[in-house]
Amino acid sequence: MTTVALGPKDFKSELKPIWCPGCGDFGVLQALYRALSGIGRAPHEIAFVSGIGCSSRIPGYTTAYGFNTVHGRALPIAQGIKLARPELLVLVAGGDGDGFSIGGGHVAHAVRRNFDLTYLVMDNQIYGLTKGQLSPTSPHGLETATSPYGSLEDPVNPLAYVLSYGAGFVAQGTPADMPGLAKIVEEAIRYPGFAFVNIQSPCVTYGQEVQQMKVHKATMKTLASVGHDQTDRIAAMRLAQDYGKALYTGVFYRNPEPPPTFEALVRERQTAQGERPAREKILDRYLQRAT
Amino acid sequence: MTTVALGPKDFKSELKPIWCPGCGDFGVLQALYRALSGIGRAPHEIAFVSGIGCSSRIPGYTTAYGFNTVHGRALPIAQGIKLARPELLVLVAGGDGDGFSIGGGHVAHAVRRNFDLTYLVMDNQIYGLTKGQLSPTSPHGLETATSPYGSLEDPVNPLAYVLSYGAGFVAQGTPADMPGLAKIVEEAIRYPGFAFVNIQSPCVTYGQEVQQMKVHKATMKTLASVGHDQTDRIAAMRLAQDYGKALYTGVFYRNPEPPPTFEALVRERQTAQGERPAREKILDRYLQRAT
Amino acid sequence: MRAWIEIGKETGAEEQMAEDLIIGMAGSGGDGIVSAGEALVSAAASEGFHAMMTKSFGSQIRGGESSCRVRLSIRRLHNPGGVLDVAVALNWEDFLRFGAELPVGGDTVVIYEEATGVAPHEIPLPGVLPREVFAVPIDALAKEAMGTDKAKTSVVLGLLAGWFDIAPAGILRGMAKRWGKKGPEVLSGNEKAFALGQRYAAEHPLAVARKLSRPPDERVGKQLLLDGNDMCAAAAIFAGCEVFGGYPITPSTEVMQFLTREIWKYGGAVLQAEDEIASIGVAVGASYAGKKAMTATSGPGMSLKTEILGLASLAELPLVLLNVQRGGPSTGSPTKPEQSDLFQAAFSAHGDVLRPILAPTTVADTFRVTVEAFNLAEHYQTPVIILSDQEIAQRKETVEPIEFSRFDVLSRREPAGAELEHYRRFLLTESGISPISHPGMVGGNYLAAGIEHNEHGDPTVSGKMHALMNEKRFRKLAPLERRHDLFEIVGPADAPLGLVSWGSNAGVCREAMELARARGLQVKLLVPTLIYPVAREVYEGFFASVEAGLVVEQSHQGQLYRILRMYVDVPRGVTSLARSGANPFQPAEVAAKLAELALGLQVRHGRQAQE
Amino acid sequence: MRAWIEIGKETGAEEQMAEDLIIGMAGSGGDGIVSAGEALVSAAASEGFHAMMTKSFGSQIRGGESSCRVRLSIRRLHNPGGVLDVAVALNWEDFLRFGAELPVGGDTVVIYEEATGVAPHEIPLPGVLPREVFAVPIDALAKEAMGTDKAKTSVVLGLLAGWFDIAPAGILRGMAKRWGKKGPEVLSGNEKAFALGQRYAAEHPLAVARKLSRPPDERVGKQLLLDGNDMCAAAAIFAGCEVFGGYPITPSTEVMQFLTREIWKYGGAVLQAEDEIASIGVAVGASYAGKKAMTATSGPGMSLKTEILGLASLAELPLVLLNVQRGGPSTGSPTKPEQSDLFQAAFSAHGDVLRPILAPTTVADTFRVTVEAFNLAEHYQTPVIILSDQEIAQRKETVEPIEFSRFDVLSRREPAGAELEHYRRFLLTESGISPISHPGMVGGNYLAAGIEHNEHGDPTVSGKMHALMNEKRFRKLAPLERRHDLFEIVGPADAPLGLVSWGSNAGVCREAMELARARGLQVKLLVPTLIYPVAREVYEGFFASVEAGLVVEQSHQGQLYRILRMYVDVPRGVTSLARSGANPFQPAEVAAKLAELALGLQVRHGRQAQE
Ligand SMILES: Cc1ncc(C[n+]2csc(CCOP(=O)(O)OP(=O)(O)O)c2C)c(N)n1
Ligand SMILES: Cc1ncc(C[n+]2csc(CCOP(=O)(O)OP(=O)(O)O)c2C)c(N)n1
Ligand code: SF4
Ligand code: SF4
Ligand SMILES: [Mg+2]
Ligand SMILES: [Mg+2]
Repeated sequence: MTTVALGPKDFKSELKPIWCPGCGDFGVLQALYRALSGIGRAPHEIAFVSGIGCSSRIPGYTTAYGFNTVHGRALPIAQGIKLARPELLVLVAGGDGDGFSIGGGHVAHAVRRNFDLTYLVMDNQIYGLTKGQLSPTSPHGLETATSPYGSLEDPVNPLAYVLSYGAGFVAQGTPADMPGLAKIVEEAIRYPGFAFVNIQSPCVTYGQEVQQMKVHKATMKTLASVGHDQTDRIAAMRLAQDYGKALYTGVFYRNPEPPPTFEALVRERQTAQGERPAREKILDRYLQRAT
Repeated sequence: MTTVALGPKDFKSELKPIWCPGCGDFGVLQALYRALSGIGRAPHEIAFVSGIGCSSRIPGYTTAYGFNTVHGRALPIAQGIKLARPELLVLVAGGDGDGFSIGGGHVAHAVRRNFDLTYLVMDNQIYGLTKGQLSPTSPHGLETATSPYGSLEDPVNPLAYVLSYGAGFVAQGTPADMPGLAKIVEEAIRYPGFAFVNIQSPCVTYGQEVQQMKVHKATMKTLASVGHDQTDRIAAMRLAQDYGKALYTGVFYRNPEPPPTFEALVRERQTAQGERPAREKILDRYLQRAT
Repeated sequence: MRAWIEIGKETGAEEQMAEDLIIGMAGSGGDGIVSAGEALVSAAASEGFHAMMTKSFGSQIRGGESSCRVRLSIRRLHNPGGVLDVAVALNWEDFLRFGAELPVGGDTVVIYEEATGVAPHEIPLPGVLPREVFAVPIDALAKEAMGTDKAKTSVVLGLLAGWFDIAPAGILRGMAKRWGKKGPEVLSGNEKAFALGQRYAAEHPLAVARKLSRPPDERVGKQLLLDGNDMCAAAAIFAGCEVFGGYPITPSTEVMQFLTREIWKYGGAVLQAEDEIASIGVAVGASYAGKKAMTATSGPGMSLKTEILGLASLAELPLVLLNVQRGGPSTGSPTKPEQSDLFQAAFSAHGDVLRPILAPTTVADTFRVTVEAFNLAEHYQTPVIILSDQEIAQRKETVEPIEFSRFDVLSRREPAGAELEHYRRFLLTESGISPISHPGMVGGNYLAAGIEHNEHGDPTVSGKMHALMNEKRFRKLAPLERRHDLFEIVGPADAPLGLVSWGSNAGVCREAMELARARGLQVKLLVPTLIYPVAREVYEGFFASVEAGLVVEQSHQGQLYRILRMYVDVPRGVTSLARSGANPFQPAEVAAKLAELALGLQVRHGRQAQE
Repeated sequence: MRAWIEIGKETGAEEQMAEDLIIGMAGSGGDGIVSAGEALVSAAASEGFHAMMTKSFGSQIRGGESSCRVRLSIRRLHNPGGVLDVAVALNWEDFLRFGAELPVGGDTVVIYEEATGVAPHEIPLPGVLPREVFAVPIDALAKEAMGTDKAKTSVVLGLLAGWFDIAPAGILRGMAKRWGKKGPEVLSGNEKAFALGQRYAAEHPLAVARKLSRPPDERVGKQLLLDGNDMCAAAAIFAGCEVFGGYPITPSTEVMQFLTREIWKYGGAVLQAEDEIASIGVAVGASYAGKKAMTATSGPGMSLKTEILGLASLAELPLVLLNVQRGGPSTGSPTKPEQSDLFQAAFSAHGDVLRPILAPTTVADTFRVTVEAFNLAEHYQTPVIILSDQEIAQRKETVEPIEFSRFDVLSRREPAGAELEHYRRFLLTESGISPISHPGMVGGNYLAAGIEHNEHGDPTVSGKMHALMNEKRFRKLAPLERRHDLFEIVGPADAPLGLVSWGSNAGVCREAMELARARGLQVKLLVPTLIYPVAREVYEGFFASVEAGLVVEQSHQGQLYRILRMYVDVPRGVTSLARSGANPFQPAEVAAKLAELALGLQVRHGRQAQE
């Protein structure tokens, strides 16, 4: 692991984002560049994994190793990377649909395994890339391309879910406060274990009126300003219930005593097995000795 | 909907269970027969859906319409049945692996849609049918066929998860108290909305010592006995944290004001669309009139 | 088939009447080039033209390049055509991005934005210099009409109406409808832009004027105009579909979007599930419950649906699954058409499985094919896959009004009377079809399962029973191979040249065949609606006279060709003409290949070609 | 090949020496019939016999019926054999449940539990009355020895050792190992039971005594004994696999179970994921990170892995995927073998995809095939599927010690030096193989994606680039078709009769061929290790002399036969001999079909058969 002095621009690739002008994901990208420049890991030491969606395009806009995988499967693939090369900094990103609809089944398991991953969800409460269908975080009643008369179901609550899965780091941000978001992302990366940041990232083309940058600017409230204690999981749970009603930014929960990561336990197990035998010994136990 | 007087035996099919002698699932089956006889719906009005696993064999042992589907997909299939025929009583059952590992991604969505389904998970903290591998509810450190040196991850907490998904009915039982379990299952069926019962059903062949019937009998504690208020979601959440430590039985949470079910909203929408047009009208809007 | 009819000689005027006109336009997302195409095509449709429009985009959601291709004709259209008659470029960069999708030839009339600063003789088209090139101040005219560049679309429409006499009245009616809502200023601004465009055309006549022939009056106001996805959804409702389980994916999402607007009226419901596995699960559940059910997706979703698709086959549940093919593998090219999911459709589930695959060839055809899919699914208690593709699904096409009475709608065979006394769900009947009950039916109770079962549905490990049930599941579909009505053969029965094509490419081959026959080649064409199982008899009959030929399709591997070989002794002279998606075949190209084959035959036979 | 050598005539004693002995045993789960088989086979293996054992169970986890088939020989074994030489039934109900899996003939020595109360001439075997039938008080002897029926297994072993002289010393050694741990009483009780069994046999001699010939001394103590799943896992470690992503499923779970015991020692790791999608995701992630990775499953899991499998193809990531085939479709028959997932292996992913498929034919062969799979995956940067089946995976077999030095272990070609200056991950090289970097490598940074890409890995919607990349992905695998070493041809090159078979059925065909040739038929056999892509050249060479023949496999559709037809002009006389799983082919049956074919040829040629 090399530590180098890098600026935000060192993480910017030559690929031009194809997001709609004004899309919140631009701000997320800026925040990420900034956060990474604070971390000090070189781009080649970073693996940046995503699913499919507008938001999932983000790895390509960085100079890191990127893997724009398939819809909903970024987390398992990221875990494979981390298992293979624990020395890498592994980031995961995607949309609300990618993460909590099709990919929803992987979140709990990524959390409970506790790999040192940072998972950024760009939550715009809509399916952007496919042009405006219902997303799992779309509020009840929302009219979209697939709910012309309003949605019939209650939304997912990403914050509450991930907290109840036992994650060690759960935060929320918005590109409406880019520097604040950059700080949150940096903290998430620094947390030694699974870290989740829900980013309220407006979709200017298909998103709701109330989910636009202007509204965010007017309504967002830092958790610090409401006197929240980051180490209080119960209080975090309570505040998380306001998802969709209030826009809190900052860290909901940070485990003050991070438990060992999965990769640390793996390393321990490998070491416990003692010296590496020759691969040719692998069949020895099957020898049918006559004595 | 016919209401008829039926006894437990009316729900018992001719198929002989192939569970290991002493398996907890026998008790679950008995409890179910009993609960159903209290409900009064005829077997042909019941659709009983399961995934794959020892526990998922259960529909075949009843006289209801059964659908032993594929691993982890019982909930979506059950929702399809309920959507097609809301008048049916639809039961869903399966194992801890079926429900919270491979099927884990479907649970949150079934809950938030709030179909009137009853979901029974026979949680034995192990993969029974495949002969003793790690399950998502296996405790950290458990040695199994796939974790000979102990598991490295924290277990899933079915009770806490389903509560945080916002379910209207969450309970737990054990066949060690069969009549108690029957009552809980009956209540779950009667709840008008998504109801979840986690059943601690011992696997005598691959299960842990501490998860056997005898131990259950000695350690189980009814929620009533600890003075729990079924309508208190926060208290339920707190008690649910003891999953894996204490064996509470009874109803953790029952929404005193059940919201409308998905099928009710669908019916409402269908009605709101007014009189049924002739199917031949379906293309009218595409006519390119010259005026 | 295209033809410029030279009428100048007779009238003395330098003018051609066109029976068929292909217009390609490209610009960047905000330019409204696709709206222009839509206005054009619906105006033309209302005036009785046969019309077809395809769109193509870059990968941006907004902005980025976009294009459309509009084909208008007084004759029935089978495909969006090859080389453009008219090309409109709002800027060259975007236009060029579409490459082979917008081919320009020497006869193409090229119209482009003057503000690009490119001189007419320097337009950046590789290898061609069209004879008629117009640099038009489109932007300036729009600003003149409206004060902003918002009316560019209307200027373009005016130019096209002016030069080619395309449905000006219809266009104006469409503009009134579209812009009227936005207030009188907007409408009049656009009308003015349209007029400026027309005037510009009048003032800059073509060297050889080309006017579009008019369709007969009785066609006016009688056509439908829609795309394949809407047609499929409409047909599903007509066929009695009551439950749709879906998950958005390009280019199939519009099917769900249509149904979620309409299905409630018919007592049905749509559920947008959390993923494709759940969405097929919902459909299978509904089918088990006795209702007609459907799911729709594209490649990646197909891959996810594989497991439950196998369950539906084993549990013998009716189900219609639409795959709107796009470029693969993996995420591939989501906005481009390809025909490369055929192998998957036929073979994706594990174990020995057979399920029918149908493919529509046009938007109109999609109605028939969808109704047939439901009928087969219900009658044979099997999943049926409809393999559409991005082109058919998203292209708009004029369609004659549908005679609904011509379509039978079938339902599954339920058990009754004595059959319910000792009901055996999987009764080994001679036909292989066993009466199917559903929850709610007294006496029909049974266990459905993915585990191999005996006649009652009870699980079994017996190899003998497994063999019997496999045999039953294949036997019941055997009659399909004799469904000659699911194949269309065009051309002389004894032709030595044969073409086979399917899906959207069949339309290209229809035109190719007409071209070839016009040149005197003896060709026939086979277009299967039933793609799989392979109807041996039909193909053997078709190939009997064929000495050389082509199986034409849009996939790298030539998947239909390979699948035919599995079951049919394809004549050696019949080869695969196949290439990857978004590199469309042109009728002329296929016709040229046929001519080559004919030459080869002559050489082989050592005698002169037949007339 | 089996043969009773009649030596009675020479020695004067009524005795036969057997070179090969097939014993089938069945009982209910608690009876320990499978442990008996295991004891037998490991005793025999340690004494130098070639040995093979298959197990078969009902669907119960515990209790229910269970059976095993043990084959011992002084010659190399290729399959578990057909009709039993010895049948042991602890009760008839359970025995009969196995039907064709335990076929009894007139020469079979039948041993059964006397307490069943069935008279020897009334044993319930349909259509056969074996000449030698013994009702033995097995239960009573066990109780006599131990006081309980726990020692039934040892009685059975005693009987077999007594009657057939099978490795008594080895059995006793095994018993000491197994029971010694449980204390001296348990051991001596079992020893006594064994002795009682032997004595019973001595007191009730066979009408024609049959003793098993002994293998040469130099084989003693030199063999390995293991099953295909363990062999595959061991080979994966040898080949350098460092990450395994898995999810339990019968009959593949033992691969994960082996690795999770062993892999840590070699610096690797196993992750049991939440489902099959995640497990292949983990493997693909690890491969992207530059490590050799693997996943294993059976049919239903394969179906779920489809989407990410396609991603690995498009992103050109090495990956080994083991499918231990069981009876399909859907959940099917999880504990039974079948070869019906070949279509799926070849064609499941959407889009145009090509990935190599390899199939082992025996446990020993599984080593070579697995190492080859890793080599192909790494060299060609592609997923490779190993198609094993329940029989190979779970049968135990003696294997000669492996000469590890004979195996090359390949790794992927990484970029270096100048290649990293303007690194292009998907460089369009002549071979189609582009150097591949991984995170952590300076200068190798690129974007991997499921979206179609250009040479740099950047997303593209260009149809032209898509065609180039498809072409590259197929081109790189073209050399595979010339890998003659991945095909075994046995028999005379000019034989007019040809057999093709694969996987576990290849062993049946080997023996069938020997039988047929012993009867003077001119037959050759082709066994492919590389199942797909189809190596046209190899098959055309093989078929050149073939006028009639069979492609033998265990699937309803005859999937290999169909796939061969796709790419090869299979001679008309070569047909498919195929049937559903758990209805195993017998060597004699295949040989008889060959004889029929030979007759057909003679008729056709209108002349006498060749010698
Ligand atoms: C398996 C699969 N299903 C569906 C799709 C189509 N699809 C692409 S992105 C997407 C959802 C996008 O929504 P989200 O994840 O919220 O990302 P956003 O575009 O809003 O950033 C869908 C359904 C796909 N590519 N693959
Ligand atoms: C797609 C798929 N993956 C894996 C399996 C194998 N399998 C069958 S049951 C099972 C898990 C059983 O555990 P659980 O759900 O807890 O049920 P139990 O047997 O313990 O009652 C597994 C992994 C399968 N049948 N299908
Ligand atoms: S559609 Fe929405 S999420 Fe996608 S790029 Fe545009 S604004 Fe952003
Ligand atoms: S293995 Fe366990 S869960 Fe399965 S039947 Fe036996 S005791 Fe029950
Ligand atoms: Mg979104
Ligand atoms: Mg379990």
